[in-house]
Amino acid sequence: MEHMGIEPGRIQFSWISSAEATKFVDVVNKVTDAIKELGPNRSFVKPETKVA
Amino acid sequence: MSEYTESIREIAKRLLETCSVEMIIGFRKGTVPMMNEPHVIRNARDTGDLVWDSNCGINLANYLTDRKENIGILAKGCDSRNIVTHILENKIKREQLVIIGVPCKGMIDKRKITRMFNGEILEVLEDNGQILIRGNGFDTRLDKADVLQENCALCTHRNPVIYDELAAELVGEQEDIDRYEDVRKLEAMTTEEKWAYFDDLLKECIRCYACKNACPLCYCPTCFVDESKPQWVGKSQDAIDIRTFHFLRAFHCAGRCTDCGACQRACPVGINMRVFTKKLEKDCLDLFDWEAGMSLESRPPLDVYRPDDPDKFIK
Amino acid sequence: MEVITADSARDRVEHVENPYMPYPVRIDEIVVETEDRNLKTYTLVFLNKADEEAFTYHAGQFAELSLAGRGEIPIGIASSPVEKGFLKFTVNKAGVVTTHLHNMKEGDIMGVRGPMGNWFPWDTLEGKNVLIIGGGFAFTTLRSSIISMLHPANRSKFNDITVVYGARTPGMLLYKDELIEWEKRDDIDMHITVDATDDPDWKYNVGFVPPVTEQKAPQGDKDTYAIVCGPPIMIKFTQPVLEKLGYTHDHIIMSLENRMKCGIGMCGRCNIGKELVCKDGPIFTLDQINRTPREY
Amino acid sequence: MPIVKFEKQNWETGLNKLRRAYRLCGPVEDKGFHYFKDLGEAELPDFGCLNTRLSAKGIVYPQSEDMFEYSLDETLDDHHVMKDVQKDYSPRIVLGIRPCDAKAVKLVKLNFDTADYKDPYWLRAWEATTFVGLACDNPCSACFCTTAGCGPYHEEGLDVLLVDNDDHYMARVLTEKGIRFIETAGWDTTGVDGASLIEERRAAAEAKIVSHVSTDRLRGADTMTLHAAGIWEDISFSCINCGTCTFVCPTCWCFDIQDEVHGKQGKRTRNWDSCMFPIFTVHTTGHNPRGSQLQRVRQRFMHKLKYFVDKYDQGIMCVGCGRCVSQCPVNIDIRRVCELMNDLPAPDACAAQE
Repeated sequence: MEHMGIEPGRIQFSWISSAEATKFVDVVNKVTDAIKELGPNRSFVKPETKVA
Repeated sequence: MSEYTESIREIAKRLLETCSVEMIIGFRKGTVPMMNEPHVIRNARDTGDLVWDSNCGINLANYLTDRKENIGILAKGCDSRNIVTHILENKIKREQLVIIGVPCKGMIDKRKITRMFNGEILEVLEDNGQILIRGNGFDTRLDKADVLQENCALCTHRNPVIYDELAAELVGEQEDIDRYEDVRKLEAMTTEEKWAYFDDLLKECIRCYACKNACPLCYCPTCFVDESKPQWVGKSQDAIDIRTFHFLRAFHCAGRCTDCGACQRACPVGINMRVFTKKLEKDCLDLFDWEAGMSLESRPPLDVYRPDDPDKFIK
Repeated sequence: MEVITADSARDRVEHVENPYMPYPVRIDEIVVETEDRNLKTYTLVFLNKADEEAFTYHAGQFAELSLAGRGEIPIGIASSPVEKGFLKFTVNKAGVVTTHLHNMKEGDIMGVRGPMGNWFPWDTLEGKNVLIIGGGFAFTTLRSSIISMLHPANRSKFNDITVVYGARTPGMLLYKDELIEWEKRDDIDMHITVDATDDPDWKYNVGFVPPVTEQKAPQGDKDTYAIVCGPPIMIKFTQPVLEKLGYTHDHIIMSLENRMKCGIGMCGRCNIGKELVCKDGPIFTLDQINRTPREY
Repeated sequence: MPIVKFEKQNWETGLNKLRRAYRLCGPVEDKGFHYFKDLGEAELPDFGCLNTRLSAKGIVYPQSEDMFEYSLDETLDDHHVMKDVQKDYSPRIVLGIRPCDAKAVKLVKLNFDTADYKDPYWLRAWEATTFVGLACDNPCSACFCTTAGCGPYHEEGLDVLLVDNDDHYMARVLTEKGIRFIETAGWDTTGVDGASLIEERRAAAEAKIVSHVSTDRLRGADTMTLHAAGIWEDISFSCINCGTCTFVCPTCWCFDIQDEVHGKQGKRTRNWDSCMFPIFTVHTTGHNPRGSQLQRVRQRFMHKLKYFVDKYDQGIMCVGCGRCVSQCPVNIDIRRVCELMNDLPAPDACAAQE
């Protein structure tokens, strides 16, 4: 995604076991904060199809 | 490479006559310059139709998917790597195949040559590393090395990695090749530059899907672009939909692509969609020291877990 | 017999305006037809009176049901031209559009585009015996046909009318109330059948459509026509039965289905040979089908 | 039909006058290939190209086209009701369309303009367009127009045929639209007796065509015999099921209709479709009448070379432009297929009588 021109940080991966509830909450908070900081994605969106 | 033809015909004839295979998948001479047609031979008396030259760029592994017959198949380096991937992914069984290895000296780039001349090209022949081109108002010779397909010029696996027969002596592999100069150039761009680059790259796409259909990796019974329940991607000529198709397709080739160039070669409007797959290919090499289809013994990086995985999130 | 093509459609309504524009309609009533709840009958009422007048149709035709945001689906018209003020469609829940339709409720707005295709050859059938064979949910345009034929203004145009209609179980039969009503009449010979049932009160036939046809249907002759609509497996085994009974292939009339989009012969996907199922069909004689590649 | 002559040096001035009354469109080079594009201010069509990569069909029939728009917002009175989309059907000129592409437009019209139904989008775009053709003096080796019912100087479907003659153009004006084109451009035209010159040039161009197809026996051939013939495995083996041949073809017209919703706003669009795609004919049940590659390849060639021939009696559904021949990624060649179909022996008399 970043390779084709999406800002870094929009995609994040994590490995969380079903037993790791605290880690899950922690990661979700971190990711949402990071994305909020980036603001809305402006390039890779399709508000309306553009054709003839 | 045209001297391979005789040897290929002989091997094919023998395999069919001894009933070692039911069919041979190879090429027959094309009807336009710089094109050959993938072709199947079922009878020993037809083996004279088989040809081999620098216009056999289609990846023949594409024609193996889910076949039930015993098959003799011609395989360049890249074809053989895709055959390995096909076997690993259970799309064909090794026992069904007699692989006729064809050590490859590279395929010529039809589009590049066409663009070099103003008039129409009428005939292209080869002679000892040289390409003879005759057309409306010109008659010239080029060094084959100068008109190779991009991926062939950068190829480091010209010899088949797996074979039962050989159509010729193995060739020397190209050394000191910098395979990823183009990818590094892209990596160095800013986010906005990257976005603009791909916008321009894809603007001619007509969604004929020749790239995915020429690709031996794209064998899903229903591609995600065709799926309607749910529908993943819009079907119009919208630029975002086109981009979604191309980059998702590339993802599906991660760790599997051999850079055989079939996609780029097939594209009717000349898009180099290899810039998507090459990035993934480079990452697989950098991160996992992995090149696709090199051996039947090792599993691809996306279906193994290693404690020394370079990505920290997975630990 | 008259070749059934759209060319012989004398009184077709010509949409010079925009044949892709659906008429807006309101869902007036939804009836669950079968015990598996996969078949519902929709009664649709036109929002504009003028559209209703423009929509003149014949039994055997179909229309495109249009759901804004989902797409369109070609469905046989189950109501009869003699029933005024509404259209009826019985829809099987199968794909994207029909699944969404099954989630809609009375009062919702949708669209209807049509009528489309040719119809059963009513001119040819006049003065003849008509055998109607239906299976499963392919009984919709047959309902339309029966209602039309039984209408007081039309009944005298036909000789004997025989109907063989079967479903897997009693609960899977469409239009049960009407079936029972027709069963009681003496101007139509009804043979309802189910593949199997454990209902001790079931007083009709048990057995597949082909053998029931063999026992109950009239002999074929030049004055007797068979109309057959049903799943491919039923058609496959009914055809030899009809041949045995003496029906020639130009006296066996069938309605075909193929994937369609435009419904007006332009989008190019529903062809069998040079015939377009949507426009030159969907009604063909077996004789016509025999001369066409079987790509349906 | 009048033939006029005007100097090439006045070409650009004329086009600038035309721009005030028309939208102009013509072949433009992009990354090594030519495409028909709307011409920008002062942009000139490039008449140096042999032919465009894609045919001119997209001018009248865009690959993606909006049909209707609607709202799903139930607070609005007309929610879920389809509404026409505003489109630009103002007069437009296509400059430099080749005679093959123009004839193809005429063939496609048979599909969109019928006695029963008229396709409003196609017809209105077609009516708005003036086709200014450029005669083809350097046909490609893959062209076989002369035996496909067309030719390098063919006039069907054109309003004007331009012939490039050194420092000037000869223009054969064919229709009312063509007259308006010449008048609006305001070129200093002299009526000339160029018929013999054009005739000479036509003969010279036709003599350059090296590819041919034989179609004489297609009409009389039996559909079921052709369909069941043994030739199809050989023809279809290499096909990869892409849509290149159908998308580059000037006469292929199949389309798909799609709904797309963004928030509460929806659109119904149509897109080119291809009989080469497996999902083209798949039923909701999963059954596919043309599920195999062989069946799909057969459908494409049977449609062009047999079904169309029988349905319209206007020859084959092909103008011999050669695009599918030169652009098929695996070199399936319609010229070869046409020969195979045409040469197929008729069923023997006994079988035919059956």
